[in-house]
Amino acid sequence: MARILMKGNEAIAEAAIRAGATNYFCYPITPQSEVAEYLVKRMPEVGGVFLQAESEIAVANMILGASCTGKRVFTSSSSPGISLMQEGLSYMAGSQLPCVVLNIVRGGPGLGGILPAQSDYFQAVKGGGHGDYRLLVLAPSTIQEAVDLTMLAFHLADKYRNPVMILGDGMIGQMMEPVEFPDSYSEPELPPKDWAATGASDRDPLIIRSLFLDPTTLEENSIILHKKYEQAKKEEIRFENYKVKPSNKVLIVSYGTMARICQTVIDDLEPEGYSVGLFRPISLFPYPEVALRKEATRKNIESVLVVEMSMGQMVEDVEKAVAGARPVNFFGRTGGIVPTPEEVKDQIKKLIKKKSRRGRPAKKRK
Amino acid sequence: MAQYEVTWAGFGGQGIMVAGQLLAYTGIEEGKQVVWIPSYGPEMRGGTAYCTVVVSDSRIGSPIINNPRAACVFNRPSFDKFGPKVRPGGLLLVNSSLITATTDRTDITQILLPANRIAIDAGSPKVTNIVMLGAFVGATGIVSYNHLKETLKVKLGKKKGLLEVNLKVLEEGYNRGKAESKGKLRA
Amino acid sequence: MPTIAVDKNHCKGCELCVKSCPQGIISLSKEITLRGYFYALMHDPSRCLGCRICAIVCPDAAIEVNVNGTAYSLFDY
Amino acid sequence: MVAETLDELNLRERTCGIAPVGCSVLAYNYFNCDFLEAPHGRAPALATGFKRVRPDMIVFTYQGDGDLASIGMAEIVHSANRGEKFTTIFVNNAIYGMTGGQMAPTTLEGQITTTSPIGRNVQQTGQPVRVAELLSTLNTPAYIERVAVHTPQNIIGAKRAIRKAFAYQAAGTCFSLIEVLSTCPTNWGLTPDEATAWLQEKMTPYFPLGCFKSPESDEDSDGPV
Repeated sequence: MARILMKGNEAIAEAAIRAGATNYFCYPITPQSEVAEYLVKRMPEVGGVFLQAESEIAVANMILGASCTGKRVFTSSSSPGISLMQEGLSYMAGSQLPCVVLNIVRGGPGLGGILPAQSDYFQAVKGGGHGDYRLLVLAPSTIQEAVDLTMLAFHLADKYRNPVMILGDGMIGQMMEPVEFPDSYSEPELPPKDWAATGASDRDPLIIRSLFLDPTTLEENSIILHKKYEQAKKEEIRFENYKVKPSNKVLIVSYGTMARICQTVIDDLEPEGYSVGLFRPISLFPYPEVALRKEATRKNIESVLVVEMSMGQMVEDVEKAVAGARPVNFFGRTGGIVPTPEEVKDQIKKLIKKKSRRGRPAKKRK
Repeated sequence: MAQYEVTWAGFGGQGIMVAGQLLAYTGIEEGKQVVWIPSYGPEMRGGTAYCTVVVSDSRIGSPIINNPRAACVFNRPSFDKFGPKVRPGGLLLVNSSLITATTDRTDITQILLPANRIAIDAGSPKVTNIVMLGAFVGATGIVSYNHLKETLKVKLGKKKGLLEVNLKVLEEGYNRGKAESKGKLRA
Repeated sequence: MPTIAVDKNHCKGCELCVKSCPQGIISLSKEITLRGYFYALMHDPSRCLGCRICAIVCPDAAIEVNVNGTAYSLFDY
Repeated sequence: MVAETLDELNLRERTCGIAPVGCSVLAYNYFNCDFLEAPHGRAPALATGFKRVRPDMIVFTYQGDGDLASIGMAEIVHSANRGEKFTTIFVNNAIYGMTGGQMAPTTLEGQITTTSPIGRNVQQTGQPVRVAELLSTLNTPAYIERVAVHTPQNIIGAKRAIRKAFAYQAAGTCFSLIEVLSTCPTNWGLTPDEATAWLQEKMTPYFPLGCFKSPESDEDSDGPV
């Protein structure tokens, strides 16, 4: 299929349909309303369900209900709306139900702003709602990747029977880039959905629930969930290296839109004689800890720089991965302000200067 | 040409976004990488609306461009905002129908184009953006004129009458842009 | 003689005053403001009745009506 | 208009407005009194909390139709039913304005919005919600009136209603709500003049103007004052 120019929000919506998610529930919020506006036209063409609910709380519970049928369900929102959905997401994780949620992150806390941010990292990666559960979180950095990851997300949701979140930001949602959809969509085979409520005609009635009053049963349920997350940590690690090589003095760690800005930084610094690499986590949960530690502890790496559109959230996971082997620095802007390549360049130059000053006496000792 | 960035800016309703999109579509037709980013937000109606288009032969890194190689400004607030941001050696294309000011920068090329006037004379004030688009491509040659014409036919071809006006002003803009730049901005 | 003053920074040229003026003496300016609007303008001040309907319908409270030395920026019925 | 009323009744300095999300979110830029910002739909809950703690203050919420009739339906119904002593100005323009013109609960049958591109289908989305009627079925609220702001006469009527609501609140009467039918030319895709006509022709037949409940007309309605 030819490359077509699409807005991120619309491309993700189309990808959901291609992945067979023909059940969509929503509530309007900037900057992701285009998803709903696209799907309201597209769903009738594929015989799907489109419903605008009265609130995000209702949306989350509508997808909970719809997911119980065993069909693929999808919703999209932005930060304040996602906060309202946490109840439903916790219930879905507890009841082992799949769904895909798109979060086009905007600045927070509270009503915040509507410009791009990455300040929902903790909420997405560490839980968000109550209880012992995780979301699988994927963070695209281009529209094409957003399309690919959206389609993957539906597979992972079914594979793990767990909610999956696509963590984008306002830039991913609003930007237009050429995308290519595969002519036909195929994915690895999944086990039959024998857990779906389809009517107890030829089997015993089943109950889809997250209430386990007996503590032993509840613990068992949590252990089942935990095992799934451990499995995901083995099988679903995704990341990308950009210009990572032995000569690197600084390793940047960044995801989503921010990682692209860091790519430009690295390209610009190369002719000036600075060797910098980029490690870009694509799966934020499970986090590519082992791979990151390997790259960050290469012989020449003097320090690690985490760049985020937040006051510093993912940096905690990087610190955990690097575990003190290298100094971890942080640079971030927030509130909808996106760090410019120039700002990041300055940070790197400062780091390298500081390091070489400290490094000189060490050399003499040799 | 490695990478070229151009910001389109003006009032909401001047067709800024469309002009940028047409350029992006044409870039795709030529097999290039493109990014189109709008300004979005609670911009007041009548305030500045702008979008940036990046056209490149290779993978595009940062979609955020602070200092573009060119700016096409349709009104005074845009002129004030983006005029100083154009990278040295770049192009500032000014809609002189609405902007009486000129830049005192000597490190960039400035082209003054009475786009509204040309559009009204051609029969529709709504095609101001196409005049500017034609002139931009004429001056820079980022995409080929023929491909741009094809894009217009595909994207704006539904209204036959308007398409003719569009093609007419596109050509006029293109020729003026080409003549004014004297070929020195060719990428 | 009554007069009206339009706050150019608040007027967004919606024409509601133009349509509602019983004397039909308000029209839009030929030039645009910095914000890109044609603003409301009284073109025949001699016929203004000082009825203040323009100020009442103005959604942006941008019109002040001056009748016999008393300025009504809003209305008080 | 609300601001004028507060000035006229000399209430400004002890007033606190509450704006939730929607077209009204930036309302505080237009007022000269204290303002709180509520999460989407929750303004009546904030107002309840505030007024219960400071009964001497004048409290009003300024809410749009997506906010009040959709996500905040529970809050408004329960606040009204408890007879909370604040005033709600409910602006009904039959659409979500802030997010770019999506269908609202008050969107009319057949009306085109970005999430009902072929017109609202009442088979699938239900009939538009009539908030003034709905709340006036409750026994508690004191004063409920629907007004419009599309003609000079109506604007004057609206002003009168708003003034009454604040006067009642100042006198200690319980919950009051003024539903204001308003235009949204941008998202309706009409000129301001056409929008005025549309409001008259389409909205007023479905959303009849008038007073649904007032302390004078209904002695029983005054709830736990």
